[in-house]
Amino acid sequence: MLEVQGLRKVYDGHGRRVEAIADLTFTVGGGEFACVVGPSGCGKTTLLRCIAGLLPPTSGQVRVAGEPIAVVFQEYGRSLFPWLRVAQNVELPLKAAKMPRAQRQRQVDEALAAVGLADAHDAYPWQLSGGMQQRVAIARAIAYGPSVLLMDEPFAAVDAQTRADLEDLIRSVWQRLGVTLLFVTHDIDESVYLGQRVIVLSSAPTRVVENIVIDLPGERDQLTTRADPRFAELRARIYAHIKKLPSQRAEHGSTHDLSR
Amino acid sequence: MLEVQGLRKVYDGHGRRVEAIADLTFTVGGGEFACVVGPSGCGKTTLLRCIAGLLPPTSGQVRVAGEPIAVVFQEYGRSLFPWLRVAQNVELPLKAAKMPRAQRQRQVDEALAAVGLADAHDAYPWQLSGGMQQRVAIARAIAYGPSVLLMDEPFAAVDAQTRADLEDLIRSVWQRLGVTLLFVTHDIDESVYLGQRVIVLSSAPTRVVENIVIDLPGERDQLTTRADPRFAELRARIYAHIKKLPSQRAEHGSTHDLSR
Amino acid sequence: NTPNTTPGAPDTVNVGVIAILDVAPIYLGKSKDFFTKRNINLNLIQATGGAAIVPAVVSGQYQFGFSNMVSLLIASSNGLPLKVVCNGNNSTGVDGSDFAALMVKADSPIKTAADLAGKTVAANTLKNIVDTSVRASVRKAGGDPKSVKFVELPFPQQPAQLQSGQVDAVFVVEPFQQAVLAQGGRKIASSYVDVAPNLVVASYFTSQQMLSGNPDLVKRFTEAMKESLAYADSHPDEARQIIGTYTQIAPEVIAKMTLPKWPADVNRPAVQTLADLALGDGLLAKAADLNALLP
Amino acid sequence: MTLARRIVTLLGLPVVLVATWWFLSAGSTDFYRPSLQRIVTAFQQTWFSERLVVDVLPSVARLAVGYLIALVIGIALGMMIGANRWLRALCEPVLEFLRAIPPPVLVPIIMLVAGIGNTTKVIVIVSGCVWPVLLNTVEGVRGVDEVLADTCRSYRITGLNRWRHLVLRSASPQIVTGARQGLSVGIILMVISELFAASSGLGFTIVQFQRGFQIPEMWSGVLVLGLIGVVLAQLFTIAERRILAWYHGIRSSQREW
Amino acid sequence: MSRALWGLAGLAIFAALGEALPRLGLISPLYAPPLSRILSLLGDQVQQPRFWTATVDTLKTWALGLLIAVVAGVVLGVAIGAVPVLRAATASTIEFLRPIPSVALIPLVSLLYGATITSTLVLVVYASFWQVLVQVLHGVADVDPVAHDTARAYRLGRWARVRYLFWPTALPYAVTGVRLAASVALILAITGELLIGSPGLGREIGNAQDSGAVPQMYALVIVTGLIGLAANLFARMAERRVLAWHPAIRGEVPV
Ligand SMILES: Nc1ncnc2c1ncn2[C@@H]1O[C@H](COP(=O)(O)OP(=O)(O)OP(=O)(O)O)[C@@H](O)[C@H]1O
Ligand SMILES: Nc1ncnc2c1ncn2[C@@H]1O[C@H](COP(=O)(O)OP(=O)(O)OP(=O)(O)O)[C@@H](O)[C@H]1O
Ligand SMILES: [Mg+2]
Ligand SMILES: [Mg+2]
Repeated sequence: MLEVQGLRKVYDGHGRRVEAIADLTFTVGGGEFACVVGPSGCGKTTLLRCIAGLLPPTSGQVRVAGEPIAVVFQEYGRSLFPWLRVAQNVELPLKAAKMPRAQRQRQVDEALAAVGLADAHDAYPWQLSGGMQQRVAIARAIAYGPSVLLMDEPFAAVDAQTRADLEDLIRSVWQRLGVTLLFVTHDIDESVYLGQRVIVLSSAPTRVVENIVIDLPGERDQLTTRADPRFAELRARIYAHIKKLPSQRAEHGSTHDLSR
Repeated sequence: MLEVQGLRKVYDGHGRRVEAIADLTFTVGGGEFACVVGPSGCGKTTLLRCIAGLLPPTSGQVRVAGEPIAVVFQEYGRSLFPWLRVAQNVELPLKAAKMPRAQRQRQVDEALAAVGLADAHDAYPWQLSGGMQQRVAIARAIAYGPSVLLMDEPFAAVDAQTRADLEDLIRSVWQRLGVTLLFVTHDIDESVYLGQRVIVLSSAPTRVVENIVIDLPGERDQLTTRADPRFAELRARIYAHIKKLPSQRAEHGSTHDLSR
Repeated sequence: NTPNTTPGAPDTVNVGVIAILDVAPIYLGKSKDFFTKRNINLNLIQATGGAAIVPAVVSGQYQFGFSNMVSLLIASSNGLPLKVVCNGNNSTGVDGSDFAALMVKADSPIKTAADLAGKTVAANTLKNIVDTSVRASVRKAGGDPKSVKFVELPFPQQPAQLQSGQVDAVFVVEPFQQAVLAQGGRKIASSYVDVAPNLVVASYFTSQQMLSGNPDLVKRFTEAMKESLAYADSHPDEARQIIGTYTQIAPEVIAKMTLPKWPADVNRPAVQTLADLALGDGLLAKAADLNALLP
Repeated sequence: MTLARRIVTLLGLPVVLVATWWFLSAGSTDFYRPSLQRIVTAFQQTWFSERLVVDVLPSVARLAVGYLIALVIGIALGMMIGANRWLRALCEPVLEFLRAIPPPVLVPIIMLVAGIGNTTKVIVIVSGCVWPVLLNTVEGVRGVDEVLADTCRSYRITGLNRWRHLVLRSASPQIVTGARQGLSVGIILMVISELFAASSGLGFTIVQFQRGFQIPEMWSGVLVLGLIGVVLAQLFTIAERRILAWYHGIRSSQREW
Repeated sequence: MSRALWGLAGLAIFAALGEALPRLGLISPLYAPPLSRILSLLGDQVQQPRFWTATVDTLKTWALGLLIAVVAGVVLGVAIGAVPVLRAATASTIEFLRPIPSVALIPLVSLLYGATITSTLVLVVYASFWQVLVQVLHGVADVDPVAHDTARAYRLGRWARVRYLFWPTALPYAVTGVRLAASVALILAITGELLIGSPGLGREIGNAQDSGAVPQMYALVIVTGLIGLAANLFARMAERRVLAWHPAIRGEVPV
């Protein structure tokens, strides 16, 4: 379980003061898959860093039931250590947690197998394509055996095809591991496709605009789910909240891709 | 006008031989807006570099009627000179072409105004967001007054909202200037939305798979055009050629976003 | 203060020397076992100049050292606890045939040291024995020593710079005297001879601590050194031969060189003259206490 | 950070170190390690006098001239060699060989050619400063971004324009790095050049003090050299901030995000 | 491979010039003897134990000084760099001490230690230490914020962060620092020997100069150049091994 209460974050320094987050309160249940969407610059990354404990909030609280927390960052290229091979990258957090060697090995193997990289153990990250690199980062998170998994726009920089594959990978991982998953994105389609719930943020000063339950079936696939009229409805509803476009237009429920 | 005939490009070196382009032949009429789509690694960048004269073809010919050619690269961050301010970046090619100062100034101002950056003259590129940087690159191309404009996945690295804006910008620029425009992308939606014609490339060994005329109305906008059933049809048709997905499904003409 | 204190075993003694012909006696003495027979295991360490040797002797790294007399006077007047143990080398005392000379180019208009007024003279080190001696020559020849300009230039570079006219005169020692002669240079004065008869150019010294801490070793070293000096002075051919072993001077040059004199005892009046000149030239802040410095 | 804290972080350690030196050396009887107080006194007597004009200024002037010449030669040659792969392969070992020769052993050789005046001293400075500048320029020119190079080609930015607007500017961070290294080498060589054939100058004076056993004066000379080093380094930093404003801008903008 | 051939060709041209210029009388052979003469003298030198003692002395001073400087520079650099408070507090002191030219210490060390290896060693260590330290500091400061966040998010402890994040990030900088330091150290080892008179090739060069033995001096100068060349080759090789993952090494971009 994950609880954010009255979170507020102000960046202050270098003669510049930015209120990245005004006041955020929401809860994500244990084992739930929640997505956070919001326009660029609304403070999604800030929120996630506060939850991960990488950044002290200005005020408010973050409570996370269950440890450990794993994080997957957007910049896979920079979050993998280029001087470590793939398997070593995945192993590192386990090593730091002083896990015995044999168990470590097993968890690394399983995690890499889960993301379809069983034969890339000895490659360096930079020898892999972008999508493969992000899969390594996901494998690292899985292997860590987290009860909470945080992802910050993890697919923003991979190409469309890979992105679809990775989305499905994430859903299957989540279903298998039963972790609490908070997924940050600015892509409305993605949030609807992936989550059980979508938390919609306003642009700065950032607040929760809506908290939509995604009542699509649990079994999803790129073709049928996205073609589902309910999908289009949900997406249009979110869209209306975010964009400053004439809202009646978006509420028609047109199915064109607005988020691109 | 732009004519590519029997183009073939083999990269040979460092003990590795890659036939990036097997045999390409196509023509783009004067003032036409053509898009080239193809899977990643099929040689789109290679093709564009051959056309721009940056790379000698292994065999075959490229004929370009009308000079000069302007190029907009994908990596906006690396194609702008970080040590020059925005206006100086736009001005540099004109200066190199020994254009008189007054005229230079005028063209720079116009171009920057056209991309909505009239007040960013004195900023350095790295002080701008990604989308703004790419707009500077576009302004530079416009100011150069080209008869042929080549663009290599110019929006691959900008976020979705900015991308939509830039797509509209490019169409309006093209309509105003009447240049011959060749636009390379791997995004099928984008190619259909933008071009008058889409040249579809196969994966390696690369050939032209199809040459589709986009018979959408000249006035396009992100909402209505993408909602147009014809748009979905065209997109599905291209999709069927590129993806190895069961083609009957795609041909249903479903409107979900396949390319993502 | 002695590195080796095992009873009965020979004392290892480090001596700082400069690889020039002046120190031939100590090398000769070593090869003649004058030191070993006094139970001294002599270890000769080459350094670039007295300025590097003095501190090493004071700090006890070297037990003895070799340095020119003016450097010792300066050090001593600045309060460094030094003690000369025996003579180093003297000028030959023969005008026109010393191991060092003030020289000019073949076609130079300068005939005597008096003509050096307003001219530039190269000296290997400034504010030391060389410029003081050259001034003495100028004074003796009736010129104005104050108007002579000095430039510091290592000996090896002097012949070439003289030849190219960068300097008007040089003061060189062997083997560079031979080099200047070979290019046609002329001697205009033997400055060391002009300072005083039998001028003490350099000497061997130790520190006061060493003297009080191990007087016996100092005594033995001094004896061996004196024997070496006497031997070298009376066997110039052997001295020439030994020079070839610790320098890289070509044999044909060694054969032609004028050697210095190697008397065993310090010529006190000459040192006094030198000290007075140094004081007059401003090298010394206050008059040197020769009793403290000399044996 | 408040101003007070800034001042403390800036001056804290230096003050502590100087104070430690002052108290540890107070009343020192060691001939070679005089008390800091005596050194400071000697400093005032020695350097606040005509010596500043007679010894310090000429040294610094020679350094400036030699350094500037080294910059010009290093950058010009470096651009040529960096842009030409064959030339680079041809020259690299020779350059590395020449660079490895310690400048002091060259002094006598240079003197044979250039005499004993200022020319030699300037050449000695050039002969040492030029290497870091040259080698860094070569590396910088090699590192020109491909996309930028393509941009220039596609916009027909060629010839002198290309050198000026692309090559020189992209190499400039590396060149500045080299220039900074060159500056410290230059100060070293300024001193070394005065150890041979000099009758004035900072290095000359310090060695005179050493030979004359004027130890506090010598220490004060070492301090003067240190101060010159610091002042020049600061001047360099100011110049660098101007020349590489764009570069530092990029770095700090990346750091913020 | 052809690169190496070009390099050899360059050396050959250089050698030919060294032979031809004095022979043609463009440089006085008295002051710059032809290369063949120098080399034949070098041949004589290498048969003398004295030459080898000197070479070994120089190499010892160089290697020992470099080692001390590198260890001290790396340890201090990582320690200072990884602790922001320390970095802020030491910045001004480092900026002050760094530009003090190492030769300024020559009179000092020769007074304090005399004409011994220690004197030269101090010079070598002082000069090369700053090269390494400053590079390592730059390197640690260059730690990628995302990588740092990753390490913190996965609860890597301080030691693990140093071992797996700070150190690898700083390593390329450190290697550059070592390469720079190696050549500075060699130059100062020989300078020190030449000016202070501590044992080594530098003193032999000084000796040859003092004896007016010009060809011998050149022979020794060539030896120092060759040592520098070898050191650089060696450093490059080491760089290739240690930094196989680094962008600059893993793919050399042709210009
Ligand atoms: N380190 C920082 N210092 C100062 N301001 C910051 C810092 N990081 C972020 N901000 C500001 O906080 C606001 C929110 O930034 P944040 O990165 O959290 O947005 P985001 O929602 O993740 O955006 P995007 O979708 O573009 O990633 C922005 O206005 C940004 O300028
Ligand atoms: N300089 C090069 N040397 C060798 N091979 C190259 C080079 N540049 C590209 N290639 C190869 O040529 C093929 C085509 O590359 P190209 O960059 O043209 O593809 P692309 O269609 O632009 O791909 P993307 O959509 O990912 O940008 C690839 O297999 C690539 O590996
Ligand atoms: Mg973000
Ligand atoms: Mg491409």
